[in-house]
Amino acid sequence: TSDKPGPSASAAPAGSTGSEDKGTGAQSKFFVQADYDAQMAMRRAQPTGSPDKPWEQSIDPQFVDTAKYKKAGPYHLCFSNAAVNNPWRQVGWKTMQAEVALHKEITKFTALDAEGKDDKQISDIAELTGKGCDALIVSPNTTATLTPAVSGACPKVPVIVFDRGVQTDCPVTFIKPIGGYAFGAAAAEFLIDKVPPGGKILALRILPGVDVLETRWSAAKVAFDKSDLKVVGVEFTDGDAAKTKSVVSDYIQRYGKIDGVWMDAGATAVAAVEAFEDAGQPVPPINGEDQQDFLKKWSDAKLTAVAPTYPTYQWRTPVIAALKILKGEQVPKVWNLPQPTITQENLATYLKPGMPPLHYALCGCENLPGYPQKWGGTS
Amino acid sequence: MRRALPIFVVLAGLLVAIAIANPYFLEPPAFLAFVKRAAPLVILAAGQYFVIVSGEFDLSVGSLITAEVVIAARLIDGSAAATWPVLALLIVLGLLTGLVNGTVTTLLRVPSFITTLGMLLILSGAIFLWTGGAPRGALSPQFRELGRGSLGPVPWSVLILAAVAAAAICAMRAGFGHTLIAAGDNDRAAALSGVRVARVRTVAFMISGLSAAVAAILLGGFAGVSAQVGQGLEFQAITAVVLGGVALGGGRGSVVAAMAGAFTLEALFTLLNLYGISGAVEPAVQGVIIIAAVALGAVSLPRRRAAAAS
Amino acid sequence: MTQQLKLRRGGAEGSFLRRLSADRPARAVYVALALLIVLGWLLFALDGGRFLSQENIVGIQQRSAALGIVAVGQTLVILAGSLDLSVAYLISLTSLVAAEIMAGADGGVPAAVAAVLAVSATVGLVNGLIVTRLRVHAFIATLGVALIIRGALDERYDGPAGSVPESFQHLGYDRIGPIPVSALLWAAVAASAWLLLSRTRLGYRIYAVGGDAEVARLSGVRTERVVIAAHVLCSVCAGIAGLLLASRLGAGAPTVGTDGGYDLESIAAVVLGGTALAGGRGGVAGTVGGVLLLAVLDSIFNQLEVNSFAKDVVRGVVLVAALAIYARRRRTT
Amino acid sequence: MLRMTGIGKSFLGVRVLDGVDLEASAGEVHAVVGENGAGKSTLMKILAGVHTPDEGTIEIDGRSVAFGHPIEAQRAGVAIIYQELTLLPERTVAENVFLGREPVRRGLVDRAAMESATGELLSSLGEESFGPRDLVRRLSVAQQQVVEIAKALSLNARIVVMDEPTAALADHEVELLYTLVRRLTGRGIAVLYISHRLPEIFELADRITVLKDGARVTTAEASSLDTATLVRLMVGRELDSYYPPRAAEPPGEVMLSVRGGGNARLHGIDLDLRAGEIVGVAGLQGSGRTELAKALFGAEPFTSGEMTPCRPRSVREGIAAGIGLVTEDRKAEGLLLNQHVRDNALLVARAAGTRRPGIERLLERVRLTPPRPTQEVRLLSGGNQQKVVLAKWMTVAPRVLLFDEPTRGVDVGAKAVIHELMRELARDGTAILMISSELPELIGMSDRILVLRDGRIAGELPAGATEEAVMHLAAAS
Ligand SMILES: Nc1ncnc2c1ncn2[C@@H]1O[C@H](COP(=O)(O)OP(=O)(O)OP(=O)(O)O)[C@@H](O)[C@H]1O
Ligand SMILES: Nc1ncnc2c1ncn2[C@@H]1O[C@H](COP(=O)(O)OP(=O)(O)OP(=O)(O)O)[C@@H](O)[C@H]1O
Ligand SMILES: [Mg+2]
Ligand SMILES: [Mg+2]
Repeated sequence: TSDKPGPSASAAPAGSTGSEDKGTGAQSKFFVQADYDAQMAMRRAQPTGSPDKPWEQSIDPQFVDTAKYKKAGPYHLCFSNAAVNNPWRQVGWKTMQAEVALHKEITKFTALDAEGKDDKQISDIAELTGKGCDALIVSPNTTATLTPAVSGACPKVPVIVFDRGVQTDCPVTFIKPIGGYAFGAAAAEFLIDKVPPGGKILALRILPGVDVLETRWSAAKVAFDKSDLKVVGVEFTDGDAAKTKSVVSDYIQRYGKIDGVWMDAGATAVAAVEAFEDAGQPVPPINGEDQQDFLKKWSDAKLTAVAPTYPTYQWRTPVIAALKILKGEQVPKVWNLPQPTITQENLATYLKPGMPPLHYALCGCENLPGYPQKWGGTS
Repeated sequence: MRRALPIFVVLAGLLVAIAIANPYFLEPPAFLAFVKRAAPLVILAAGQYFVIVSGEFDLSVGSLITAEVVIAARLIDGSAAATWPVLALLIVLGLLTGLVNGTVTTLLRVPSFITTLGMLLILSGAIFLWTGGAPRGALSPQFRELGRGSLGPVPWSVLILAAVAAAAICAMRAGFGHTLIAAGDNDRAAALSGVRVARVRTVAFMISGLSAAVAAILLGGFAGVSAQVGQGLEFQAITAVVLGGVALGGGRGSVVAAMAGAFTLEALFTLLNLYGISGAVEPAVQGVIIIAAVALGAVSLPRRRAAAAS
Repeated sequence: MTQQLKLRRGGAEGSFLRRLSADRPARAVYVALALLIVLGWLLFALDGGRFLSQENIVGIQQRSAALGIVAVGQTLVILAGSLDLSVAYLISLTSLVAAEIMAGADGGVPAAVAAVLAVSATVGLVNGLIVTRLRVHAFIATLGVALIIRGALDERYDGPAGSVPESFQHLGYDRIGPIPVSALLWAAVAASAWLLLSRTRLGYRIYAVGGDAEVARLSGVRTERVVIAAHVLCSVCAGIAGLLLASRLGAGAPTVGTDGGYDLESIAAVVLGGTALAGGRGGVAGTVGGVLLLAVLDSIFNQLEVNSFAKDVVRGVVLVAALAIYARRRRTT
Repeated sequence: MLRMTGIGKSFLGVRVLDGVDLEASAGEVHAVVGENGAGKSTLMKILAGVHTPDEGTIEIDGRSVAFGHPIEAQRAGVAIIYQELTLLPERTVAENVFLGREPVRRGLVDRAAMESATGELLSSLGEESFGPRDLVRRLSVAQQQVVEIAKALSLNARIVVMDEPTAALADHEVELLYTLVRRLTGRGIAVLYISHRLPEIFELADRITVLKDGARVTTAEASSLDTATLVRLMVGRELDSYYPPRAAEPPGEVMLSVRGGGNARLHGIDLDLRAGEIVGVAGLQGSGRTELAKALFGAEPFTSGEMTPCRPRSVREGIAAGIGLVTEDRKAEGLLLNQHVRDNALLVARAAGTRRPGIERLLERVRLTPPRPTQEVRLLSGGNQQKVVLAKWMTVAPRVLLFDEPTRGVDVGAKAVIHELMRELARDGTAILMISSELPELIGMSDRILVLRDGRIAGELPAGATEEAVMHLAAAS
């Protein structure tokens, strides 16, 4: 006997673009021109569906038939979660649980947390496929390494993958926002627009080698290479606020003035802003993410800022998709969710006093039962 | 003191190297900024020194720091009025954690490596169980002042560091310090000479917890709430203490040297950054230097002993 | 002298039985394991599941195999009075070495296995040399080596790399009846280590050096060689775990070791099994029990869908409580 | 058979051995004597491959050898019983005996062969109280010494070194050892024998080499020397009388008294200690002498009975009640080896939180040589270490001071100093209890002697009692 999944297609990411020296370094191994082009196109495309429910919208959907999965309720949904080890996943996980609670036909919801361990998630998926689930939702910890496990589950149960993908198209649907290129490009374009030519940009990244983050930077690199800005530094911060602050202070000290800050994730944006404040300098144009602490800082300190997002409302979609599949309704093969950008104009709508500082504004959870207490907020 | 000499030579060398790369470094503002940045680790190393010299380990300080910052944020929730009571609570919590570590280690005879590893798991689990996985609330500006602000040109953290250093040196000069080292050198002999070994060790753990609380206040103040403020700090603190020539296993080394070890580590990070060695190579360089420094310390130890004996 | 010393004498019971019962903490961990299984069975029954179902048993074995292999290696170094904090990064490194050399081709498997063994043995040798020749405390030495490996990983790899041929994935996924191949691999590693410790000179000397290095040296044991050998064996175990993980992941991953927390968890499993952290006392049987205990605990947590924070709290409490009980037993006997 | 010539060795720049020659021929017992720190053990450790000499040569059977590791010396036929016990408490007797040389069959250790060989060795030593499978942890110190001897014998060596093998043995066990040594020499084995107990030397040795300050003073036929000459050679001066005179005045008030004291190992202990008096305690190994001292001190308290001024339940209570204990095992229980003399001497005062006396005067008073407070204690000789332990207690001026084997492993010169100090303390009004396995010392120093047997006081003897009387009480069944 073997629990081994079937063969998996592994696509090596490739591609690079030449660049004259803009200080941005070599292009990432993860850069794929076709994906980049597709995401750039999607940013301009109009999503289908009701704008009130962005988590049900999709861009350029190619529907697949799901009649073969149709069965009568009640349903037992299963979920293999990569981890709940950061605020983004926390907000998302709570949102997903609230979504599940909305549907009476889901009588059982089994979720296993892999705690960020690939090997545990492989075992978890194997365990869940043996538990009689009607549909399996997977949020993979890493793309390549979870592929065999997902391929193994596909023949036994309809699989819905979201957030990170897997290198097989056996899941019924793959749900994601537009993607990392769109995030990185939005922030870079904002800086190119706001920072005067020749301005010095500091790029802050969390870690090398994480696909979703690599794509963000590679899109920004493409944009900066075409601009007349100078990227004076690309630094890794480990997502640590203290380190971020130190790095930014060092750059202010070394270059006297920094004209713009690009970030691949917003968690440490406030620390970067504070570094300028502590140095007694005006805060230059900067990007963050949709976390409350940054939005509040933005509004309080009247920053020139922008916040591209990687919306947490995508955690609602897999549950909705699972029910659609089990009811035999069509779902997009790749479910591209809209990925809004918070700008000065719409900042007020996303600023939610009473929510915790690390809460993500685009949780799509405001109308879910239990809001805001379940998300740690006060009304 | 003589034993601690090498670390000061290394530290001076690193500072000179930094100054060569960045001439402004030795000017007061830049140097104070460096000391300010180093302050939390130095304080933590001072606390860890007490535990190590008494013959134990404290692996729980990193997650204690995270827990303290997260607790502070949730309890203060941006309110100025809550700041001082919460600060007091954080101190009490640090002491209490140390008390539990110390009691379990000394009375239940669990090796401190395991006691504090368990405490690490318990603290990091419990704190997020309480807040539902991510920090909530916010630190007040008053709280942040200690880590961010300054008194005239001198940052508060530098002043606090100076006070902590003075207190640590006094504690080691006092009878307590001597009995602590006695317990670390030979706990049976110390006990048979009337030293309350369990008590002084427990106090050492409490000092370590206290230092973690102070470091948490400074780190939270410096950079704000985050779920990973304390990550890896326990290993950095132990590394710093060992760099300072303090023997793991207890009984040997000075607190000043331990703090110098922390400064050295911080200077090393700064230097690596300055020379553009960051990202991938950084940990490797760090690893080589730590092994080399400790190995050299071990090799040159006999010569120093001979010098002391002649 | 005979009349005044009323010693409790061992008598002439079979030596095997005597040795098993001399290894008291190991027995304690199996008692705890049995109790936990009963508890798990009850909880599952209340929940409408079956604890001793095939899936669950397979799951427990799959979950514990990699940690189990590392922990067996860790037992050897801890018994020798040392410690290895570099195993987690080494696992990542070897998983990558394996997957990259295999590059999806069946032909690459022998070369990859050889390379992994060579790389891990080298790392073990370096650890051992730093600990013995440079006299750096194992805690610092292996932490430093871990940082160096981490640097190499960060420098070279941005994410999962290489790929493992299908034939090699049998190791990670196949099973013979209810027993996964990976569990058999673990059993083989544990059995070899047990044989090594209880029946070979090296094993005897590992206990001797861990018990008192000076005494061992004065008795004519080349202590440095023993410590180095223990480190090499421990690293080789980590390498084997890296191979196993590569076969499960289908690729090598630069974070698989650290994400799994194999450094501290393996130490936790070893001490849970009753091996003294100071060295010289304990054994592989206890470690196997310790790993199984953690795995069963995990399986129960999974069934109850306890969140990972609560798990950490329980693990921490179990660890400290177990060691407190061992310490008590040692004092009263 | 063995010839060591011009052996020199320095530790950390301190010259410990300086051009020492030593030889031994087959069937001879060659004793090496000298004060603490004279370099006896170091010389033997060089022979055993523990240390490498800085200069000099070693020849065995005319072939020059150089040992880099103890195993090489073993292979060349040198066996050594170290001064310190070198056993693993968590392993069995057999495993200890064959440590480093386990017999193998088809690659695996042959337990059966190992155990039967150990069993034979033990019975050849007349040892029946324990077997090859017992854990060493469960053996008494004397039994462990037997294991050490078995270990050395198992090597089938041609040169056997015994570094103070009798320090932990009781008298009748010492007799057994003598027989054994004679049996070895009978087989043509050369025995190098080190002891501070001079009667033993004269009993056994054919030749005697005297070391002083790392250099050889002389080598002579044992029959050509007498005790006084030997002591003069060792110390470099005449030691007129072994023991300082007893106090002239009768003992003063009762400083400590016990009625019916008992615990797990002790039963119905009645005793009074008076100011100015030295009370000796005799008994066989395991008779409970150490337990008695620890019970009086509060380290392993009495659980029943009455004691004045108070019955201490902990060490601190004992110290608070004015009781001090000079422990049997200096290194494990008495000293902080890595700390300075000063920190050791002041430890009790610091722990008790009392005022600290001037350290220099104190070190002079205990005649520490040189009286330097900043020396690390582990670098001191055994005698000097013991003086530091004494200084430690003198800082708090205890009413009662308990001495457990105060001169074990201490050379004659330092012994005399310690004896004088004990007398001085008694004269100043301290009550002293002294445990010693050396009966001449006990008889020479004590104002009266209590004899322990099986945890009970078997009887009391006045000053000047004979050794026979003491032994009779101690061993009577
Ligand atoms: N490993 C060592 N490192 C440093 N000094 C040492 C070492 N071993 C011995 N010494 C010193 O060498 C000198 C000789 O010591 P050794 O043990 O040979 O004396 P000994 O004659 O055996 O004395 P004792 O009668 O007390 O056993 C002493 O001053 C001792 O402190
Ligand atoms: N019946 C016994 N079984 C096991 N161990 C024993 C027994 N009797 C004594 N011992 C051990 O032997 C050692 C010597 O015992 P104890 O200290 O009471 O003797 P003592 O009279 O003080 O002799 P000494 O001071 O010469 O060692 C102790 O470690 C004790 O635990
Ligand atoms: Mg000696
Ligand atoms: Mg005794």
